[in-house]
Amino acid sequence: MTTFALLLTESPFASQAFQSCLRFAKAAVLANHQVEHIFLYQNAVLAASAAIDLPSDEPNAAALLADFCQQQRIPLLFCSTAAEKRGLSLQPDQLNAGYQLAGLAEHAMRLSQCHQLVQF
Amino acid sequence: MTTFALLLTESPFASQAFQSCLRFAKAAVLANHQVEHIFLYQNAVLAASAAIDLPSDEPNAAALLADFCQQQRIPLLFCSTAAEKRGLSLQPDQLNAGYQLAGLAEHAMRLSQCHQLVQF
Amino acid sequence: MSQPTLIWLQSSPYNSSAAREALDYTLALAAVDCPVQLLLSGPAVCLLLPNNDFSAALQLKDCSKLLGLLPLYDLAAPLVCQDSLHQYQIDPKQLHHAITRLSRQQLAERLALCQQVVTF
Amino acid sequence: MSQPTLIWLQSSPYNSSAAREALDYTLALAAVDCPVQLLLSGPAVCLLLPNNDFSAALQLKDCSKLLGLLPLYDLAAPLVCQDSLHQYQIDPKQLHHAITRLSRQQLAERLALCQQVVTF
Amino acid sequence: MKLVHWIYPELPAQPLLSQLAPQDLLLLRQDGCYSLLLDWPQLPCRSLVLATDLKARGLNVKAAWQSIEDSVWVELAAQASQVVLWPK
Amino acid sequence: MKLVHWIYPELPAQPLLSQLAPQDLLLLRQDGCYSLLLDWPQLPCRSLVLATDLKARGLNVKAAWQSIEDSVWVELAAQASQVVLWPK
Repeated sequence: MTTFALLLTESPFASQAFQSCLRFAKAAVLANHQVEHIFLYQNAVLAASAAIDLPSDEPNAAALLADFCQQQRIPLLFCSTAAEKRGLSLQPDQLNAGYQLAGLAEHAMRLSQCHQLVQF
Repeated sequence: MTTFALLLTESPFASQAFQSCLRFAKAAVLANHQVEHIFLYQNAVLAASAAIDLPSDEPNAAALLADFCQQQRIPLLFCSTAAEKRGLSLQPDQLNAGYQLAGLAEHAMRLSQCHQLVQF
Repeated sequence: MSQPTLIWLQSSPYNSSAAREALDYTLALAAVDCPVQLLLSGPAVCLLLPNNDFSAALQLKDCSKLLGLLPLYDLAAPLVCQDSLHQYQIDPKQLHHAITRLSRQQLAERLALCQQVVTF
Repeated sequence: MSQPTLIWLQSSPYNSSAAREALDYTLALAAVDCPVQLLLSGPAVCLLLPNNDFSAALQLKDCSKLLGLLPLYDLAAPLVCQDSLHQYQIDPKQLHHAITRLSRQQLAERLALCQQVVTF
Repeated sequence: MKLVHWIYPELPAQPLLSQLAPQDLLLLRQDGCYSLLLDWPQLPCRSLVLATDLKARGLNVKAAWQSIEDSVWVELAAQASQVVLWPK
Repeated sequence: MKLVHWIYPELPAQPLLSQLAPQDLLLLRQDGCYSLLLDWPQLPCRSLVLATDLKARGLNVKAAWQSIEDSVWVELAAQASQVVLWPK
């Protein structure tokens, strides 16, 4: 069994990064590997906003990833500093369910428990 | 006298686009040209969030641009669709002073009044 | 000012929101009767490839469908860089969308006819 | 797991937030005693240029100052691609920061020593 | 064995190719699949492309390239000495 | 006369150079100033660099390039037949 940390740095909107990460995580869980945590940095932190409003015909990659992580109890963390610089409000009621505020320090400490880091 | 429309598409954070746009707008006003409007699209819309929280040693490019535009009465518009996809809350109290919600349609109609479009 | 605004898309189709938002921008300008012309070059010509299936396989919005809307807005067929088609080995006969192929020399001439140019 | 995490910065210094956030990431890992090694290649080597003045002239956060913090966190000097220095005609003797120059072959060897690699 | 991910619809610059060793794996995914349409030089290592990303783009695998499923992707990442998202 | 902005710290691909006519202007700004350190081919048109962006980076202007102030930048943009932010 391998312990993975997954790192997202691209915006969830109209890039394929979140979808790729979700597929990797699903396949990893299915093969009995562990996804120790998923960390959102740079523009990926935008996924944590509860105010995301997409046209109805557009898949919401941020919500799909959060659903999977809740179901599998995979910590889905986003970087507070990156979020503050991008104007995300960190009030709990303005955050998407399933996304947890974290510092780079938490990511770093978790990273030392993981065999592999995969970036999308 | 030339009538300019200015277009921003990059995030205000840690890129030079907002600073360049501000310098261009200042020089244009000084030379008696008209900046008819400034339009924020793609990641540039993040500038409109009132929740932007930068380290104290970091210049706030979004605020500097808004101050200049208010002083010169230059409409500083941001694209509502691009903002909604990026999770910006469009509640008035969560928007930065000086940034006005607009559709691409308003930008398009204003564009037809302008001689030049300059993108940063 | 009946010279069209040129919307020049050169970015990768699905690694960022550029392609999606360039097409939204094009259609928004067309919707308010701004004369507008789309140009595809570089990796953006891959948007023209037939037989793709993004929605089902990747849970991703299929941007190429927006190309199909251009005629509904009475827009001219997109200009497409011939060299780029050749580079990506795309056979113009197999495309589902009408296009106007241009050599580099012809692209330069068309560019000179547009007063405003927006690049994505 | 004492193999360092390699933070590999190849992006342009000030056209996006990549350089800034790569350095923040590096320092955050170092702050919690994660072994970490910075690598600069491509346009990112321009961060090393002396005599810059971003804060006053451009109202922009000077990322290169973060390089000066590396020794304070007991981090090794950044690895720098020799070919990139040569390409940008940067004279290693004139730099304000200590660096370790590596050939492509040496870079490959260092890369093989790092278990986790994050690219910006 | 390092697993190198390439996600851009263009050929990587020479530095990538010089970093690849015979035991490494190059994997095209996301818009990197479009680069399969370009003229790749001979590679020193095995070259792979992610089947789901390839099919979604209406593309077919080419000679010298092997298409892999997500399950194989995960196993390769688990076995790799390091997984690298190669920068452009 | 078209005013072409180049903001990337690399040389533009051949297609840009083939689009430049003798009456055009190429202007380096933002991180495009770093490309002044690279070996540019001979250009068919006048080549400029924005003084403020250049100086902030601790760089000096090179032979065959002219450094301009913001006020000149604005006048050139006003007079241009079109202003283009050249894509990478």
